[in-house]
Amino acid sequence: MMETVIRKRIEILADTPLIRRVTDAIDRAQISGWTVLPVQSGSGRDGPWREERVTGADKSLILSIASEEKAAALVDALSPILSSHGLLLTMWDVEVIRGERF
Amino acid sequence: MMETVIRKRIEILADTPLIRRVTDAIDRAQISGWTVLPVQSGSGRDGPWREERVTGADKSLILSIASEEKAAALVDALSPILSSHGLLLTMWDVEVIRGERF
Amino acid sequence: MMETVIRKRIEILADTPLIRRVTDAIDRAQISGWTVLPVQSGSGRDGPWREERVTGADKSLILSIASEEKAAALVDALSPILSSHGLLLTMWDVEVIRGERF
Amino acid sequence: MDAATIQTFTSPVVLFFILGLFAAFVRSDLAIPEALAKGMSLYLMAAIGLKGGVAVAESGLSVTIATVLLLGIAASFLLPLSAYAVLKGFGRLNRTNAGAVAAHYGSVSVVTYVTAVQILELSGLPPGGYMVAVLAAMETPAILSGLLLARGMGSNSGNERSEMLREVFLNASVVLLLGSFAIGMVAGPNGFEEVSPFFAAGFKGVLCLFLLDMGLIAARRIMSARALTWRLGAIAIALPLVNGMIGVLAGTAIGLDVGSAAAFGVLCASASYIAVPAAMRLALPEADPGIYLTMSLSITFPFNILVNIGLITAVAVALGGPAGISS
Amino acid sequence: MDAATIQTFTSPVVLFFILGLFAAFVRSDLAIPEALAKGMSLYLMAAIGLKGGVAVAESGLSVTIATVLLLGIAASFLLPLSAYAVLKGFGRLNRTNAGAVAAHYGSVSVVTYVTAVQILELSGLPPGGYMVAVLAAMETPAILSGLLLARGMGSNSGNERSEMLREVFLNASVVLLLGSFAIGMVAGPNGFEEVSPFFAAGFKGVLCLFLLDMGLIAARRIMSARALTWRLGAIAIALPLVNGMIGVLAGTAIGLDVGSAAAFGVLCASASYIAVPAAMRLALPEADPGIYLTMSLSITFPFNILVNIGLITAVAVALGGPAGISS
Amino acid sequence: MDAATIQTFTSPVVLFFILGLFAAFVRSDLAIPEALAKGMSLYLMAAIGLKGGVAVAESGLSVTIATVLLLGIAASFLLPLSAYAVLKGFGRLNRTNAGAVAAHYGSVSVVTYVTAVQILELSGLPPGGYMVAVLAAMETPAILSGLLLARGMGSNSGNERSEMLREVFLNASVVLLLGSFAIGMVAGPNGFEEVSPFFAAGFKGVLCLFLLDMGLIAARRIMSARALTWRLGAIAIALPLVNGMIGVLAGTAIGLDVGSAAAFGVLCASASYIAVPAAMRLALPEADPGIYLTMSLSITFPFNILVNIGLITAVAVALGGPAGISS
Ligand SMILES: Nc1ncnc2c1ncn2[C@@H]1O[C@H](COP(=O)(O)O)[C@@H](O)[C@H]1O
Ligand SMILES: Nc1ncnc2c1ncn2[C@@H]1O[C@H](COP(=O)(O)O)[C@@H](O)[C@H]1O
Ligand SMILES: Nc1ncnc2c1ncn2[C@@H]1O[C@H](COP(=O)(O)O)[C@@H](O)[C@H]1O
Ligand code: NA
Ligand code: NA
Ligand code: NA
Repeated sequence: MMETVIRKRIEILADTPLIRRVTDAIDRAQISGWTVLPVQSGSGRDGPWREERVTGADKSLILSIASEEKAAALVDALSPILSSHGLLLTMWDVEVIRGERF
Repeated sequence: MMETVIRKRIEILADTPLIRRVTDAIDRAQISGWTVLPVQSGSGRDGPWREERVTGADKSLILSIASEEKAAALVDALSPILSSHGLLLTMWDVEVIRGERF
Repeated sequence: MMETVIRKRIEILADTPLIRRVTDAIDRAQISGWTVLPVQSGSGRDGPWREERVTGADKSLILSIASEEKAAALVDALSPILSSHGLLLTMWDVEVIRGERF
Repeated sequence: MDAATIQTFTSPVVLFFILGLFAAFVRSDLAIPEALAKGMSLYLMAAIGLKGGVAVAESGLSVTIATVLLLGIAASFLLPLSAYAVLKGFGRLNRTNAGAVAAHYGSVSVVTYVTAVQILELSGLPPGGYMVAVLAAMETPAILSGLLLARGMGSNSGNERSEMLREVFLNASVVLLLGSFAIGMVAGPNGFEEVSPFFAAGFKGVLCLFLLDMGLIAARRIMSARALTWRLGAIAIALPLVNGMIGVLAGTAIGLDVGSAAAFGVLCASASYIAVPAAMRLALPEADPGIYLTMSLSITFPFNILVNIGLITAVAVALGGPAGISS
Repeated sequence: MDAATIQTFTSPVVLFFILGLFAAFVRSDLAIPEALAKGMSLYLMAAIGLKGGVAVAESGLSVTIATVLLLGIAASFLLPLSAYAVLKGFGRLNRTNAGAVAAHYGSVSVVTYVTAVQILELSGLPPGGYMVAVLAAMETPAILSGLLLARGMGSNSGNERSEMLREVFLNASVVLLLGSFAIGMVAGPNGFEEVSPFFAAGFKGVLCLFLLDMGLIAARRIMSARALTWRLGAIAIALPLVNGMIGVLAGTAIGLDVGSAAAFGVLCASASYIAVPAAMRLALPEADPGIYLTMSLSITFPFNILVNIGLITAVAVALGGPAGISS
Repeated sequence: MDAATIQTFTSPVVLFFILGLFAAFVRSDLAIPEALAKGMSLYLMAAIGLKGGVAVAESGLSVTIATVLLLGIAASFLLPLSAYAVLKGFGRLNRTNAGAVAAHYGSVSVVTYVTAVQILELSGLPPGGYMVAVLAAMETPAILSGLLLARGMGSNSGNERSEMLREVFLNASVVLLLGSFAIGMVAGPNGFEEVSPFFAAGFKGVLCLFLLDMGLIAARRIMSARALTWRLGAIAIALPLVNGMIGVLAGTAIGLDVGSAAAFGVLCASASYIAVPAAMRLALPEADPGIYLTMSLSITFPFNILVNIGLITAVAVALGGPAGISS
């Protein structure tokens, strides 16, 4: 089997208007890239929502693969807006192929 | 780096008409929320399918973050329909920021 | 709680025109199935892109659950195109319910 | 009928369906984004609902309408019984799958109906506007009777059953069809005029693209079908033939005009592939979509569009004769 | 006014909105794919922008236009002040939420405006084409004044503020409205003719489906609202009433014709649910969307569509009298 | 030509393209949902296919048609050769990238063609309906010749190559264009009449919104382009100029009327940004989309829409003279 390296996979759920702010932070943390996935609906403390792009009330999921240090730097960079803007951030270890890039 | 806590990330792939049944179970398990992602196509024992919302034949991915106990309770609550309704449930440990809520 | 087994969760980000090539490899590796999720935008070495299906420039995320051996076989099967076609492959261990199938 | 057949095969509506089938069979990657397909299906339902309501606002309600509504509900409830017998016997399905498939054949396909209306109008036999209400009324009784066949009475908890009923009777297409029908009745011809460039003039073009998509979906599904036997394939052709004849006869018997009798025959002949599959996922998850969707969508639907609508029209004309044409 | 009210409730446009409300209240699963809803909202903005521009190309620019533009900008900037006072006092909101809600009521709703134009045209009182430019001009000043109210001057870093301003002034709807308005002015009636089957003839039908969706969204939101008090509900009805009257009076005072004065009243009465919520997510994330979206979308929007447009029209007619009608 | 230029810049179709470019350059967040954009592109292809087929059904097939078809195939196969030489020499691209870019310039852009038809029709020079078949025929030969240039013969396994060929010749746009063309020929003017409110009347409006989106995409891409040199930028303007002239000359030489010769020039000048990029992802993944998409979509496409269509028309008129106009 090909060689793999261990990296952090970070997933951030954010209001769609905030995506740019999050991806700018990823770029500034010198992480090699990011990928945004659409989200259809959800529910949290404010009750349920559907994907209502018409009202800008929808969310997106931003996913990024980074080394442990860069991931930590990203979390620190985002910390001021994590609570205030209601971001949901999870991360875990993954094996990556072609991992040198990350 | 900000403090993180370990939580379970549960992802359930289900027929779209079944979403409500799954999210009701999540709410009943007193988990703080859930998020639904769209799915485009897939293949399993019944062969391939595409996202054919026209026939209601599509699927969605429901994702929820919960403590280990609540996750276990959810799995138990879903167990009667897991096999009968062909749900695909995976879960793993993740680090969460602002994890007190979950 | 219901019994779970440990399996690999493999996620592959690929150009949409390449999906068939990846899923064919999954089928050949005798993995029981796969699921494709849409992707909205991203950024990598070539700079940012948006979901521009009009130009075929979009990507998709292919997710598959498999046993460790089958996952390794899949990675080997994909290795010739992993770098040349710019696939991003991550994998990690997950607990699966009804895991006998995988 | 000859003329109707020719018109069927030179109408862009049907030709786009054939193009869809063809493109899928040669494995082209042609595909309609599903948000758009969903939108077109909502548009088609809103448009026929509106037009039906306007027509009834003009013609007024009559005793015939009540009769054909009742007949439709009865057909939707009863046609699954014979289907179930055939599916279990000749088709060798188990109880669950037989009940699930039977429900599809009692219910109706909106697009089959809409295509039939196009063809009937081209032949100078437009069905009555109230047939849209019949269409809506026929969508759901079959679901109940299919579930009864598959599971008998009382297998569900009362709570689950009441939730199920609500979902069935308030499913999107029933609400949209009946809602637009009511709007058409309230707004009347004057109100409709404002929106007719969108809902009337654009209708056939949208139907073309929608049928292109249906052709793609139907052909792709059958190409990847695994669970289909020749017995089931034969049933998927026999049922629309027989149900269509029953419908035309019954419709003519209660005194419908030729176009409406033919439309009623098409409703009986058609098999659902939207409301019923969704309900089956919820209520009969053990049933195999590889069977019921493939039969209704990939065999019965094309058969109805390409052959059976023409047959049913011919029979309705033969039965209704000149008298029917006058109404 | 009576006639206008009746026309309101027999117009398919309004009836589809009611159907949407109804379908959501009975918990039907009817839903418009959001890509389509987004597309329809872009279409509506492009279409009214174009039509407004063509109208101005025909009528030429006048001093009235400059006056009403300034009046609109002033209204958008100032109406949040009174709203803020009421929201903090009677409504018991904190500063952040009061500022966020106030911004919504100073800004405007494109669809409310468009629906009002339909109803005014049916009543023979079409507003001037330049009102589209007023609509665009009123979208954003309220955002600034709402932010000032919520946070005072200078709480943001200069960098963040300039980014914020860019996003506010170049948000999609402002660019599309003003851009199509400019295209309409350049292309003129001749250029518009080529595209009028799409942008003019289809308009009301698209508006029907869009309002169906808005009805669904508005009703679903209020059914799951948690943070709404009766005080806020009352304010969400009082503000459009009062702001609408202010708008009609001011519009009549500066000499607008009846239709344009009514349209200006509707702009003042309407509350944003697209541009402003998006801006609030960025600039006032602590504010609760459960409050501002529910008020503007689920209470004020339906109230305006179903009741207030009729009222405002009646007042405009009463004020403008025969003189107004002549213009 | 002067008149054509003015018409270009007062046509809403082109103005919406400019609005899209503008909105992206000022970094507005305006965006068309991509499901809708995809849908519009399918609609445009179905509509021009249909109209072309109907036109040929009316005019009949002639020897000219066969000649221009062969000429188109030859051009698509041969134009990449000169492009490749320039791209490798002056452009300093490696073999893979030069071959990939060359394939784009041999193939065609449906939307450039469609926009040219609008402008030609406004100038009273509608091209023949059969040009749609030429458009479809020119899509794919360039892919083969680009691959041969990039990789030489036989570098692929036979299996992979046959799969590749199938994908290229059955790609969505070829199937849809030729399929609708065939439908138009079968249905003829009568069959087309039923669907013409949708496919004919709505056409220019849809093209407006689609070009708005193309403007947004083209401008956003160039703003984030990293790999583009001034040499490549110059080539992306020189190639459509030269290829366009070659096309007009060849078209006039084989006796096409002025409108068709101009249309053929536009086909030669245009560069693909749909079928070819998708094929390159599969067959030449090492080639850099940052180069080929930016050149074809962000430079050549706007240059063709805003400048080159006008130039080519002028040359065709000059060459064809009064004789050409008569046909
Ligand atoms: N570190 C990363 N994390 C998440 N997604 C990435 C990352 N790097 C690249 N991508 C995705 O992979 C695509 C191709 O990347 P690249 O191969 O670097 O051009 C990008 O457009 C992103 O969508
Ligand atoms: N426990 C959870 N698991 C998954 N998604 C969640 C969870 N809690 C919240 N969310 C998502 O985060 C969004 C905002 O949550 P909240 O900040 O609680 O309003 C919700 O609408 C959900 O989409
Ligand atoms: N091994 C797998 N990995 C990822 N997704 C799967 C897998 N097996 C099945 N699926 C998904 O689950 C759906 C239902 O599978 P099945 O229950 O086998 O028919 C499929 O259509 C796939 O979308
Ligand atoms: Na039936
Ligand atoms: Na306002
Ligand atoms: Na070319």
